[in-house]
Amino acid sequence: MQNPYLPYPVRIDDITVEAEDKSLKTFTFVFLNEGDEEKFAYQAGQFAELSIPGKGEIPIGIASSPVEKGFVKFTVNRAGVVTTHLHNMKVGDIMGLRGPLGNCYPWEALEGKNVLIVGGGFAFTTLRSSIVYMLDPANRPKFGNIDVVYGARSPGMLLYKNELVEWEKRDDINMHITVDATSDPDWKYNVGFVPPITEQKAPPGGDDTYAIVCGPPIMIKFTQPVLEKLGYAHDHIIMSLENRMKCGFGMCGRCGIGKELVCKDGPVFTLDQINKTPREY
Amino acid sequence: MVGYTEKIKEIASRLLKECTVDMVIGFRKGTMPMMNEPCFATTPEAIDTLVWDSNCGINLANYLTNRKEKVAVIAKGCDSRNIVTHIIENKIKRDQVYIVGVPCTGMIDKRKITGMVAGEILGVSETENTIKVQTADAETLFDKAEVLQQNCALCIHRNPVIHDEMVADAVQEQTDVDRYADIRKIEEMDSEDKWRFFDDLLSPCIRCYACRNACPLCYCPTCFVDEAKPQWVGKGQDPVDVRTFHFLRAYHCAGRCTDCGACERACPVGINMRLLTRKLEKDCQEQFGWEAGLSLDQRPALDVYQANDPGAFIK
Amino acid sequence: MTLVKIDKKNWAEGLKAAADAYRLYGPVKGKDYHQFKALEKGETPEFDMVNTRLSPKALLFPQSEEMLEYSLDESREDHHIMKAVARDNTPRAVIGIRPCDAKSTLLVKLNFDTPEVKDPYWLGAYQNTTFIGMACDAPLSTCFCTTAGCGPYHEEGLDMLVMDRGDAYLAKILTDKGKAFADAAGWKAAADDQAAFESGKAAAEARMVSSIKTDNLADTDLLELHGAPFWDDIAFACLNCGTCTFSCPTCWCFDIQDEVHGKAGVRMKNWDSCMFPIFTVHTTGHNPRDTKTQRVRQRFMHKLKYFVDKYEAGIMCVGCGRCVRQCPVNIDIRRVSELMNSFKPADACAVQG
Amino acid sequence: MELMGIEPDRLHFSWISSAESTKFVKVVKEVTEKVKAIGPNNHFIKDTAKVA
Repeated sequence: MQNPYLPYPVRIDDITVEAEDKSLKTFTFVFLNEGDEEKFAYQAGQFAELSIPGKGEIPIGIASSPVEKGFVKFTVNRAGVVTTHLHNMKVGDIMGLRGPLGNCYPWEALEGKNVLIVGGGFAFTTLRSSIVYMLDPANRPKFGNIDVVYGARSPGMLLYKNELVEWEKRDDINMHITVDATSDPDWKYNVGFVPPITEQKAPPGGDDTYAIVCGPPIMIKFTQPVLEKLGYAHDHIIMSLENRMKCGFGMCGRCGIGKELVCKDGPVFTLDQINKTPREY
Repeated sequence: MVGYTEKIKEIASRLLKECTVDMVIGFRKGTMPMMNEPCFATTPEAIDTLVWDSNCGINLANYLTNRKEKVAVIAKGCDSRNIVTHIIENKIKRDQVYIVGVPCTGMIDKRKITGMVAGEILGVSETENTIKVQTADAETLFDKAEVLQQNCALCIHRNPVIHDEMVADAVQEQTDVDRYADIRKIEEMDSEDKWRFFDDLLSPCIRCYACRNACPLCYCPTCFVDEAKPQWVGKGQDPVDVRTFHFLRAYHCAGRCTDCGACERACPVGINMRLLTRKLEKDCQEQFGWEAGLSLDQRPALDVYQANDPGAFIK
Repeated sequence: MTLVKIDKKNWAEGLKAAADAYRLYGPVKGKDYHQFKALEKGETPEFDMVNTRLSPKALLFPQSEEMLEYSLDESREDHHIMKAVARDNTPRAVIGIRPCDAKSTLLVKLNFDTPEVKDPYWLGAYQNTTFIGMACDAPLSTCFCTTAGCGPYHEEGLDMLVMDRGDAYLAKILTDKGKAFADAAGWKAAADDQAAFESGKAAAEARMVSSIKTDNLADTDLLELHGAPFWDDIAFACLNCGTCTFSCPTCWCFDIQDEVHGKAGVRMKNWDSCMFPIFTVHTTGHNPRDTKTQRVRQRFMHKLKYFVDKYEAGIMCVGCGRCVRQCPVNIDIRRVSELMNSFKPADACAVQG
Repeated sequence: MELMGIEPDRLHFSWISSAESTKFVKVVKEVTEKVKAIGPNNHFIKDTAKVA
């Protein structure tokens, strides 16, 4: 019987500071044991438990993409006991990784469709995973237009800046990068909150267009009416939820929203599904 | 206390009708013998369910804090002392709470009675001084004095110390009560025996925290056992962690505890944690002449410095 | 299915023989109540009880259980690498579990033994355990098993059901595991007294005085029930202690914690409770179930609605009555169930407007 | 602490000004002597985890 509580041992291979205030770091892990990477086969939208012996575990969305091999990446905000400790760890340190957990974005349903991605702040991680997955030459033909609205508080708080620049240059993805405010005179992208930028730039909804929304609660709250206005039906709005989690596979009981468990039945739900649950997240 | 129920309903109904308060907090009849359930009443129907008898042991001061409405509360002597403590500690304003005082002749000890009769107790009724217990095969009559909760048997403040209105005339206070015979016994033990005594006392604990949550003093937004940054106490069942919880909780209540007995009453496994809180109560009384919750004008003993505070232990 | 008769004189002896092959557990009276524990050599379970104070769920799901261990000593090759803690997987038997508690293991199994993931700790313990049930001839006034998908002679979850016939026990062997235990105990005297079970069952069921109704729960709209007007009234008295959830045989929620002693660490599973605010609080401080009412509602909705909808296996309650008897403020699941089952969403609208 | 079963000689209170170096030395000496006399307190040590 496989022990779902037992993490794969991993080594920290690289640490990148993502945000100007150093609150966000991206950790690249490599598996210590041969074969574990194959067992950790995941899809964009899933998460994993970063497991630090002596400290505990923390559920984090997987930022790397299934099409990237040899490593897995997570971008972690420094907040609680485990993440603070993780931020103090060094390249070469050993820890654990448990997963992949939860469901993924509905890639089968998305095939042949236009995809609008709306992201804010450091919730962009699994969205990055998704974009890299869709832009992979083997996958790109499977999707229609790809639009990305991504906002952060300031230019320095945007994640994956080099990649954003690369994506800007491509013609098979429409990037709409925005910041809440900036004093940088050379800033050449949008200024404004995500919801109004979405309203201005996003394509209209319809049967063939899905929106994936991931961000802080306040952004979600104000983006939802915008998407409705643009004609996105509730079953075409896909969201990723968060709740306090421990086990990550549906047993410990805390992340329940009605009969759904965010860790196992989610974290990805359509707005239509969410509307049928008590809003306890 | 027979007859209090009608009086309480009358008062509650008047207070709501005259809009003196928005809500009355009291007890309704429980679904089991010797159990009443704390409840609130805002409607005539709810007022009609209010009761008072010797099974109202839960401390209603626990239900007063963090409310917006103006509330009336039915308060025994101990409840009233905890309300005083709440007011001193700024948990509630005096003018937000209307205190309906209940002169109390004590609450009965459910566990003790259960242990004294054979078979399941199906019904319990009472008069002023007697308790009648019914099982499937027998009916037993007890003197109420015999079956009081220990804290009630030892109580020397049966009448509310603060009130806006009384349900009945004051009852006679008990005098010549030796409150600390059992504590002295523990004090006389040697260190090893003391350690073993408390290991044994606390061994059934399941850390459900009923004692803490039933306690009106335990209102910290995050209890030290729940803190993660830093984590003070282990969360497992190790006896050291269990002991740390109980002793630290007792210390947090030192000089504030009114010995209302809610902790012991609430405990599902029957631990008498009052052996801890009463030691501290005894110390406060002996060293500082302090009893908690008697006056709105004095801060608790461990909250003030006086030049004559005992200092012999400092070398 | 076989019936065997066990003379009470041979009971202790049989258990002693079985103890060679099984680790035995049973109810034993402590200071003032019965509790399940490992039986010492020669110790017999005590049946002069109605039921144990706490449920026997801890036999499969200990309140604190070490799962993984590791070393933080960097001079060791395997530092920071987690390993499963070794466990004693030899067979064991629980003697004298009540049918309600046995049934509860099947409800808990739905959580720990799923098609996708299996909890090796719970499932390992479950698979190694033989459940010898003791029929319940004197239910309490707070027991309502017969209307909670269970009963005083209920057989689900048991390997053997034993009933007391005065000077002898009559045992019904229900599974191969039960048969193996009877063999190990040397209980072979075949009996042909099926009627005794039938009449014992009928008599015990007739003694049940409490009941609940659950027939409308599945059909009531989840969100309407969640928004029902009675939750504040139900929750008012609640202290948010863990007594109900910790004494409940079907409550399975747990926490995972690390503990380090020097350089050696363990990761363990501890009981947790939906009654506790920190059960759900986010690192940001946001708590999706921040109020007492929300938490009390979660407990009852989980037991009587979410579980019903999710597994279609009835309610997540076996009617043992422990929470009713032990709640310090007398919140009674029978009353809550009545309110929930008789709830008509239309009522709410009428009240509101 | 005493009630819990911690030996009285394990816990000392003293008021020493930063100028009273001799008193400090004296008190520390006294405390260590007394604690050494009682020997180690093992009550608060949790069983270490089973990792060797």
